[in-house]
Amino acid sequence: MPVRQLRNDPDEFVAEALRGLQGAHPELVHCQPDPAYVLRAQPARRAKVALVSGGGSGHEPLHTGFVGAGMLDAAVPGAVFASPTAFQIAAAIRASDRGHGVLLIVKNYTGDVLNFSIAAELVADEGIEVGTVLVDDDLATEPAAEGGPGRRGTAAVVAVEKICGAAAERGATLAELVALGRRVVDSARTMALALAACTQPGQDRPSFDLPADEVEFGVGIHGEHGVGRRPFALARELVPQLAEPVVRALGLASGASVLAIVNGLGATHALELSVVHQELSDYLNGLGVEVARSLVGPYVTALDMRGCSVTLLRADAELIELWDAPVRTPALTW
Amino acid sequence: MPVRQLRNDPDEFVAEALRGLQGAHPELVHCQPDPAYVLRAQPARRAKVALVSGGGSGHEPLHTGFVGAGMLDAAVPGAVFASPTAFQIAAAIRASDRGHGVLLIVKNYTGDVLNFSIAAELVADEGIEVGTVLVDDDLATEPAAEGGPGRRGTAAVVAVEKICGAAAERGATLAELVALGRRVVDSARTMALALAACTQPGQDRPSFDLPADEVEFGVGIHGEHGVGRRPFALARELVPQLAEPVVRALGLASGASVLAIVNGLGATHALELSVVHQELSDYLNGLGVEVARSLVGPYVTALDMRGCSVTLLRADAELIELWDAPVRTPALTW
Amino acid sequence: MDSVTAVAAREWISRFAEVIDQRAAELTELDRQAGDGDYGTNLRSALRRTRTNLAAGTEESAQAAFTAIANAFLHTGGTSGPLFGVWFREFAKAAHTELTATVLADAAQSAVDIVRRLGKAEVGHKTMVDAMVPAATALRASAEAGADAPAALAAAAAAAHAGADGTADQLALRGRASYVGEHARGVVDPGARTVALFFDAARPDVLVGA
Amino acid sequence: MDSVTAVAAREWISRFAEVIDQRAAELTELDRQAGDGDYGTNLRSALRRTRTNLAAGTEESAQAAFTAIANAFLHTGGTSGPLFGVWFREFAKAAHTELTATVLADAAQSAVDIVRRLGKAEVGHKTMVDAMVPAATALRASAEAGADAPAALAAAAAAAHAGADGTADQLALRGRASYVGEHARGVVDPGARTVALFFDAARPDVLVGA
Ligand SMILES: Nc1ncnc2c1ncn2[C@@H]1O[C@H](COP(=O)(O)OP(=O)(O)O)[C@@H](O)[C@H]1O
Ligand SMILES: Nc1ncnc2c1ncn2[C@@H]1O[C@H](COP(=O)(O)OP(=O)(O)O)[C@@H](O)[C@H]1O
Ligand SMILES: [Mg+2]
Ligand SMILES: [Mg+2]
Ligand SMILES: [Mg+2]
Ligand SMILES: [Mg+2]
Repeated sequence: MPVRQLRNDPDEFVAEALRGLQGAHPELVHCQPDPAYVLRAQPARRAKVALVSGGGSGHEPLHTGFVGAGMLDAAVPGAVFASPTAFQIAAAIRASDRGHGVLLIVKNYTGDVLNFSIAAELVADEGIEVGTVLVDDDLATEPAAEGGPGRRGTAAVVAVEKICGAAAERGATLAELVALGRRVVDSARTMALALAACTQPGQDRPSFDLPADEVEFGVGIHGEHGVGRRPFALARELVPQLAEPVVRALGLASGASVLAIVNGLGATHALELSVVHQELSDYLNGLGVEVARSLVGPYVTALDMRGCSVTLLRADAELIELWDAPVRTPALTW
Repeated sequence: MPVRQLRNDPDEFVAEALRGLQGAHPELVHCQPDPAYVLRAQPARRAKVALVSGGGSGHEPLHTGFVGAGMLDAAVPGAVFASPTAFQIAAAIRASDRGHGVLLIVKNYTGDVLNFSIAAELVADEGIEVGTVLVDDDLATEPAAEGGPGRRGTAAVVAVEKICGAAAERGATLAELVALGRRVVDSARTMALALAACTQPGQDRPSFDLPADEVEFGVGIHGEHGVGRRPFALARELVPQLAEPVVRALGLASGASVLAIVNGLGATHALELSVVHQELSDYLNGLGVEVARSLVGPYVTALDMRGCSVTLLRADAELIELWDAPVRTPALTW
Repeated sequence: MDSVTAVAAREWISRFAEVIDQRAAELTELDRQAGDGDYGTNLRSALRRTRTNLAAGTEESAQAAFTAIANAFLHTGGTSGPLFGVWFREFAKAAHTELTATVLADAAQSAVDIVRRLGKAEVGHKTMVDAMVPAATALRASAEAGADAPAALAAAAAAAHAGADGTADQLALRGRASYVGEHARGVVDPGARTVALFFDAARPDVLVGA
Repeated sequence: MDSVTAVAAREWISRFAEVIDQRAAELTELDRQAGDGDYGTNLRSALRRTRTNLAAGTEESAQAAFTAIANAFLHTGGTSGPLFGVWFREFAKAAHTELTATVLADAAQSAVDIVRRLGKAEVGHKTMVDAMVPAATALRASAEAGADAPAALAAAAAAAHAGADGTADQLALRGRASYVGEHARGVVDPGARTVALFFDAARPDVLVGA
């Protein structure tokens, strides 16, 4: 059966959703229609480095749901799975710069990298100082010897936005934020699997088909094929398959402490994500790795994909403190 | 293709998810394994009337995600789509009573009503004062002349838990909370539709099949058939079909003010819910009805059902103030 | 054998658990068509608990066997859990004395009365009550006609199946099936069928073979 | 007609937009198999914007027509948006003078250079570059052989199609197709095919008929 969505014209999907977001959170965000970007409803109380992120839509609440005190100053949504334009990004940078420079948080995709760097060139000509953190946490795309675009940016971007957001709020400089963001990226890796692919608005079938007894391993967040198929199995078998390469890549050993993100890819139920978190904790505890903080929920989605990603971030006192700092956005508040 | 879940034994699904919930929010909730119920990690600072709710699982974040300051004191989860037992409920009541009585918030389903009333009898014998608010907001089940179990309890329960939770925190008595809860229920109605049914853990097909060009109108939150089929259409046509009967049932006219809940039934993407909210606002504004507050997201789910419900609550200054009061739970924080 | 002995009661309940295990999918399918599709899961978990209770019990009496199944259902939740729980508990209460046809008839009557009081369902509402009432009536008639327990139970089974069959034509007025209107038409109520299968499980070979 | 006139440039671009509308689903399907399946959507939205720009433009020149399509793509986002945007912009820049075969060859060369610089893709990486490079080479060779613009463009189209066809056998090293490894094998790169369709749209009847 073709998958349907609650929407109008697919070409208006993102624009209408932005109006809905603003209507639901008028006290938190202000959505600019054309060029489209999302700002805080109230700019940060004191002038500070502004944080701007963005990318294709379809990953909500990322990034628009993370605009607000303690996190982003602006988010720039493209069409579904398509990078925003350099003009949109440049407009958002201009609107959020308070004279202390702008940190661009960019997931590593050709389109995003292209458009953010063109935008950076445009605003640099106008005298706005920009720094960039490229997020590339997805282990499934660990570059092979022959080269390629490198690891994709996935759920670790939430940690970068939260942690750099907290530091910016405390007055960190642009250079400090670039260094901090890169440290978070270096400390974080992700692995994901799908039980079912997603369907793009206006299309009548999922981006790939899976046999009933297999899962797609190493998927990204755009419905593309993963790096291989594995037998479908119980959570207690699948979760260690996600966690093990992440633990290995980060060199986590007994005594280490991590921040864990169990991320739903869109159509995964909260009960399932809780079970995944439980299996992840058991697995890590078995290795002597402590889960210092957890974030469990659909934070970086791939439309209606079924499945989850597991992100681990090697934690230390500074990162935990910044993670715990207050945040007030449509999708993350504490 | 059979629908799979990330889980282990279906019989352990809820118990394992509770462990995961506690692991993800150790500072907020404490999950008791057997009999299973969820308490606040820190009991309310001052003794107050305790709020206890519960029901079948599969609706997460309801109710377990709403345990915390400003909302519930305890939640009692049954198996998926099955009421908890009277013994579980009685144990949760005992654990949360602070000598000021316990408010039971019960969705109107035979099993829940049965088990909560048996539990109330059990603890009454022990001298615990209990009051009950029965939530029956679902217009699709508006009783016909010949009788029946009455309207189902659906997303309005979130408003009852939030608003009574805030009042309890301010020291309202049990009698006052019962009256307040009933007032919220009387002021709220809901209508839902599904684009695709859900699949129960361990089963290999959805609870009903829909032709590609129809939606199931008037569904509840247990995957049961709705009250009829309607043509699939754009959001701007479907949303007024949901809102119109709610507006009529509440007698909303120009000048009225409402709290709107746009609830995702499980597998509905955030972009879609934003579009639904936008269409709902447009429709209500067209009638001269003001949307004073909104809650948009998957709050009362039906496993992986695709679709949404629209709840309107006639708002006044008191209800809005209680709605705005601080809350700190795994799924709702402001 | 005139009455149901301790061993026979245990066999009867074990046989019931076996039958339900075999037919859980079919009963769930009925609940899927006119309910929420968890009936088989609820039932299997109650019967798993019943087996555990039976195994744990030290006392060998008909009362202990019925108490094991009653408590198992009371610990199950859902709608059917507490209702079957209180229903079986009436049989447990009655089993302090020998389970003759007359004692079974009395127990079935007080059992269906408490189910009706709690669930507010009457015959024709398409629930378990549609099998419980005719079963109680058949037990009473058999007892009054001087039948022994196995014969009375066989009559109860036949009456309960007929009652369950009759639910197919009904529109539901209680339980989740009442939400789906005409979709419930043609679907036998799984709770009613379960009642019939329970009396079925008291087949003479089970009772006598014990 | 030796060079591409203002009217012809406009016809060429309109014809390209038409062809893409007809083939959007097919191009999307290629992106679905080896990418994220939004290519047709991105492209159609760029071409809708192109039509709007063309309609809004008052000036009737080849430069205006190419600027219309360049700006439309730059306002599209995605990966293909900015890359096609900068690519078309080189043709727009060149079109301040008459679009002879030599001028077109120069423009195609600087256009592919900027795409390679921004996207860091080379021939063989399974991207639009695999069609852009042979098209530029063919234009150059035709110009040097003294061909007129329509003939040179026809040669470019043939070379671009051959380049696009060749991407089918490749594993991708750039773009989202590089994430899916062997799944991309056998799938023609939609960006490369689009380049070929663009030169195709400069069919003699389009250029001359104008
Ligand atoms: N009010 C009622 N009185 C008696 N039996 C009922 C009532 N409502 C439902 N039932 C019985 O309960 C059965 C369904 O049980 P179950 O699936 O456990 O309940 P739930 O609807 O909570 O999922 C029905 O087949 C019917 O026989
Ligand atoms: N690094 C690159 N350099 C040149 N072209 C590229 C590059 N990466 C991708 N492409 C082209 O972009 C096309 C895909 O465009 P589009 O679907 O808009 O991008 P996205 O991958 O952002 O969804 C590919 O078919 C390919 O021709
Ligand atoms: Mg894309
Ligand atoms: Mg149920
Ligand atoms: Mg049921
Ligand atoms: Mg694409």
